Amino acid sequence: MFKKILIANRGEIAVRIIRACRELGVSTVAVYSDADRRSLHVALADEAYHIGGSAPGESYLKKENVIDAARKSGAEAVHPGFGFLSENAEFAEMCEKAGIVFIGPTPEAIRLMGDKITARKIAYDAKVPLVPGSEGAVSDVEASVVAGEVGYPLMIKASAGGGGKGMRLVRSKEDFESALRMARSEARSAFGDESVYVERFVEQPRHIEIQLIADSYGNVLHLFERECSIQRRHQKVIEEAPSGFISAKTRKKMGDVAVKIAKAVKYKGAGTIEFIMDQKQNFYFLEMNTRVQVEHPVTEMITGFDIVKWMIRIAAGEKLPFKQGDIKMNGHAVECRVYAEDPGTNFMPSPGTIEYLSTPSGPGIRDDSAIYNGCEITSFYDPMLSKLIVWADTREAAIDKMASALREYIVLGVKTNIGFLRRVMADEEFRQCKIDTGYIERHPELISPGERDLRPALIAAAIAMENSTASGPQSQTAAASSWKLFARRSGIMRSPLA
Amino acid sequence: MFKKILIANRGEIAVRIIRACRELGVSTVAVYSDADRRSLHVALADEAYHIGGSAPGESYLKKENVIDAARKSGAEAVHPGFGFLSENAEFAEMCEKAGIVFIGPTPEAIRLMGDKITARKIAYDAKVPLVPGSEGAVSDVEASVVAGEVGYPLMIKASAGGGGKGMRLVRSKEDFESALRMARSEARSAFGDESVYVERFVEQPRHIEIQLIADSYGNVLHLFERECSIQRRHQKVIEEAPSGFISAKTRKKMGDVAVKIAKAVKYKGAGTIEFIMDQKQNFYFLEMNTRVQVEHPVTEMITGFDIVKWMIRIAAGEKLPFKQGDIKMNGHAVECRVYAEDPGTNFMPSPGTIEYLSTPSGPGIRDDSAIYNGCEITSFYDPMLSKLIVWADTREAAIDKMASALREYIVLGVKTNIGFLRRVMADEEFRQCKIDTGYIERHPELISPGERDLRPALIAAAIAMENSTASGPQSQTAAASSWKLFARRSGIMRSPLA
Amino acid sequence: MTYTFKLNDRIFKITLEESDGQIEVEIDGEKIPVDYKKIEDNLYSIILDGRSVTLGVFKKGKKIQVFLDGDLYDLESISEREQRKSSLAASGVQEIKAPMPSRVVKVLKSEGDEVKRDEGVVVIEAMKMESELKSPIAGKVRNVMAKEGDAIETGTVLMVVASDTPPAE
Amino acid sequence: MTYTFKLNDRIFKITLEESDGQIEVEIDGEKIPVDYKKIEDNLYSIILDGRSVTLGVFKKGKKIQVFLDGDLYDLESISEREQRKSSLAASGVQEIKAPMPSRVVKVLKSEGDEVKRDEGVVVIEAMKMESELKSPIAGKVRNVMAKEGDAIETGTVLMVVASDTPPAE
Repeated sequence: MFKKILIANRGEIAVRIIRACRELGVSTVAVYSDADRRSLHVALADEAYHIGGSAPGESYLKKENVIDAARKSGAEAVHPGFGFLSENAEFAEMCEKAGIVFIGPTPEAIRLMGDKITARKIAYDAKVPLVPGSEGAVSDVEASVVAGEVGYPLMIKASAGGGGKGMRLVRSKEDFESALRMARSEARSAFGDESVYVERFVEQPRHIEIQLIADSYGNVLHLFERECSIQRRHQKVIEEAPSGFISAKTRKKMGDVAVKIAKAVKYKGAGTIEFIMDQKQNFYFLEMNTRVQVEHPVTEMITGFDIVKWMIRIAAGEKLPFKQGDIKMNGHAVECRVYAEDPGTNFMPSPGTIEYLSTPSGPGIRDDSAIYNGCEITSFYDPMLSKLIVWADTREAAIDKMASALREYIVLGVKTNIGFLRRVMADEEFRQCKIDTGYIERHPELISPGERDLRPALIAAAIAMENSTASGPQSQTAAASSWKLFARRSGIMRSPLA
Repeated sequence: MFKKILIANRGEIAVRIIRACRELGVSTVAVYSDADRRSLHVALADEAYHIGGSAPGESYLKKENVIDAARKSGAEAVHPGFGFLSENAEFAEMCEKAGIVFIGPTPEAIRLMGDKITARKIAYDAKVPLVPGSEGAVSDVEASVVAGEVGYPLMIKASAGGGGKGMRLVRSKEDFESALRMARSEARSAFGDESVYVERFVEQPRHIEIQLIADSYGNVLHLFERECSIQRRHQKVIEEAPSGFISAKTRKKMGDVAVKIAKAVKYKGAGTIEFIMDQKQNFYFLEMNTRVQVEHPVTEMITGFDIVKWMIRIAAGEKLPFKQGDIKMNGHAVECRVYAEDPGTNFMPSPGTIEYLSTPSGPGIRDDSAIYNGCEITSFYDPMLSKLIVWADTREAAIDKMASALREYIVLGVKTNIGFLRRVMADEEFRQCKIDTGYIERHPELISPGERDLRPALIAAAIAMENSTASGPQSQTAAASSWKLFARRSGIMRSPLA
Repeated sequence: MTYTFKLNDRIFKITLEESDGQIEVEIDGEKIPVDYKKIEDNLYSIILDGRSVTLGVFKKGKKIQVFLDGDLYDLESISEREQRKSSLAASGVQEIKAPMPSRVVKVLKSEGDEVKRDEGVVVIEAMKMESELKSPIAGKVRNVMAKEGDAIETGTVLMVVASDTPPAE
Repeated sequence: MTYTFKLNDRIFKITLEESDGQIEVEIDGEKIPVDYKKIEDNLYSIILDGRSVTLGVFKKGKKIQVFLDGDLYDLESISEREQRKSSLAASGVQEIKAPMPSRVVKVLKSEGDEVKRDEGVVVIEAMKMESELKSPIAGKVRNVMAKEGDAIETGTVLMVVASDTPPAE
């Protein structure tokens, strides 16, 4: 095992990795930007080195600075976390050259899976399903042939496209010809290029992914799936393991093809194969993430397998002592990403200072975060405050637990999506697992709390005003006289205000 | 299921029960004493009622006040937690009479197991091993007969005894007669009564207990054992599940006899049979606790079984849907009780105000507590601040995780045993599971940190002094110039101070 | 003492009286006894007729953030005079400002364009996400300062919108 | 500025200098550059030559609690004069006081009894536990105020112990 590891990241994932290292008896080295001197990952690490300015490009993305810090501290390995340099093949190579172990796959594997076209080719060769359609641009004749193969509904998309221009959803054969004409014409006027391709339209798509772990000896295991269909702005908000939707048979099929892809590129370390799935459990390869994923904890909760620790062990040359059959699923885990954002204004980030923080705890509750009372959420980095993860024996119980845990979450100073998350947990469609990537857009009623009894808020505000004057009721004792008042009054507090 | 439950307790167990209720969709009613108006259980409950003065006898032990609050709030059931009224048969009866469900066993079962002599008789009838010895006082002749049966080493104890007077440890037959003479003479002069009894001396005893859960339909399951051998002042400090010491065979035997005892008294709800065990895995019945136990979380962590929720479900008339064979053990859990106490002065309680608090979190870590920044630890109640519980796949990994978690625990304002706990986690004997109830006394070197580099503490203290003057370095920026300084100096910080 | 709070477009009045160490509040003509205790500096516990409510409260000048049941409410304590003024805020001239350091991705409206209330007018990017800034009033775009690609600071005025009707007096 | 701290019986001197926004401290004649930042009000981060140390610090007047690596250190900032006085504290007359509201369970020493340093003299019970109070000095019991069964408050003097040797000057 390594003696010292540098964590080339910040925020909760840096903290997560530091904790894993400590438990393995490994010393930790943090790096930090100007904005992060007071950050928790610096406070928790054994050593800390400043690597530059607040903008990621001036620090966390500066490969040389990270390598310098590793050299200075004598770290034998670097864990890149996610984002920043985690999928940067060049950085992985620089580490190798500097004699520092990059905790992740080979630069070669990062490169292969980092290129979408190559990755699709690898998946295709491994007989992994891709969204059916034409490979690249097609003529009118080819288009109608492919359409016949793909079936309806399908999408016609401009090759040069983006932003919905030159894109047409076709629901039946009758509409195909006219839709193709319109798509070409729109593409021509929008991009000056009328080439289009044809692809099956996945209705109400779900995002389901397979967690992989592979050692350097050719052993590749999958740790079942995660469902990450609840998204806003194409970013995951709520993740679960296992999916409440797929069958054991589908699970096995997905796991098997995911392992195949990893074997095709001699993958090592932790990785994830992302799939899109329709409501009939047909699934199609999207991409591979060659790093640890934000939502890895839900997999850890249902398998008891510590993904981050195993990434480190594997990088240190250890062999996986398990076979696929040894990995068991138990219960259900849900993760909510708590963001500093305002759901009311299309989930716009809400940077600022955390003026007060109270986080949930108790049985089956895990809060992976790097925030604290008084910390600053700057606009330099991601606005994710914390990942709240719960485990319970069933999906229903896990959702109930999450709902209960969210009740203990209090954040002042920045807006958060906590209220929104609470409403999702109470929503019938979510509870029945009727979810897809359009869920949030389909449920604008969850954005705001609607009418509720605001009297406690007004009373609190009035007390705060009163307290700020000298004569206020600073800290009234729990007088026995409350008894009388309680007795005198009853049942008057039920009706919502206004 | 109940709609509303009153929690007749305070502190972390009240919070634990409130969380369980919330997850079950049950409204919660807190009760509080004068000293507890600001307590977390009041803040987290849906309703809260004041029940009297700060001393337990004026509030939490006042049966009528608790029942009044239940009536007033319309609670259908009362969860007593542990301590206070939890093993009070009369209170359970009063609840029954008031038409309120007491969440626990019948008053009858509480009474039977609450009386030591009756409990021993029940265990004896159920063929559960008792510490071998004479039942009551013996003559010289009887004594030597019993000694022959019991074997050596054995204890001669004064019937009227206490405080070690009239007590003799006998290691071999040759010493028996003279020891008996001396014990009688000591007993006579100390208590005016020379009666003695004879009992096997359990050397290096371990405290091992079996968790039970029983429904109202005669189903009794055991949830394996907990080892609670690390004690100070006869109070548990560190608990584990499973025991790192016993064999699967012993586990099964203990579980079986525990279930027998519970069946003998038609037990329902959660309960614990406590055993004393020698270093050869011989175990003897000590007593039964007819309530939830402080250390229940370690069992929850290795079984995934939520004991508190099941207590509630059982009281609501639900049937256990499991058979013994369905309950599986997985991994290892350790609990540390964090106390406000000073290990340096024989673990004397250290009441006061929590001036600052930082608690651990992350994968596999559970902190059951009711403390917060600014809360008061009064001398009215137990000085336990929190139960820190961890889970990992092996005992070794769990201890490493606990050691790592304890590093994140910071408490200012009151003295705690955190440093002591950290040293236990690092101790070789503890790590090798060479533990018994004399462990703490045997390891005075763990009490204080010994020599360490105190420079950071002195620097921090100096900065605090400087900051309290106007011109101090309030919040120095992480200047790039640090770089130069780091570069200029190296390797000078290694030697411990003085 | 009576306080007037503004929350979005709504005005609330609350009177707080203390006697015998007990607080009584009056809201909407109803008098309610309140058992109040500060748990921490920013955490209040209120017991109303047995019901226990715990709230986060952060006061900065006249602005008070209250965290109630998962949602953050931005209240503002206002005087009688401010109350009259505030009821006019929904008309008049409004500046669209950058809420944080960001980059202008797209300017959706040009000078003279009609805008509806809550219609998106500028798209900015910050923290790796695009956000749409909306017009708080219906009216016409009077000025456009934002240019696509601009790096902007908190408070930079990006656009000015004027309501169709001149502010009433 | 130079500070003198007392920790149990030991005295530490530390000099703190600030220049160019950088702190340099001198302990035991060694100068050390310190990169310091307050994380929260009571949480300090110190980086010494790359080593990151995070400490809890609570100051109340001249008493400073520092939480370092699991243990709480009670430091006291003292002046030169106090330093001289404090070196005599181990001798002289010492009062044994109740550290918290409690009950006297047992008085272990009588007037005139010899006591060793750190020998238990009174047993009290608080928070359901018995605790032994110890004599901070070796000497003779001069007065016994405590009576078994007494309910006592924080600070109640239970016993007075005088050292054998009269306080040096």
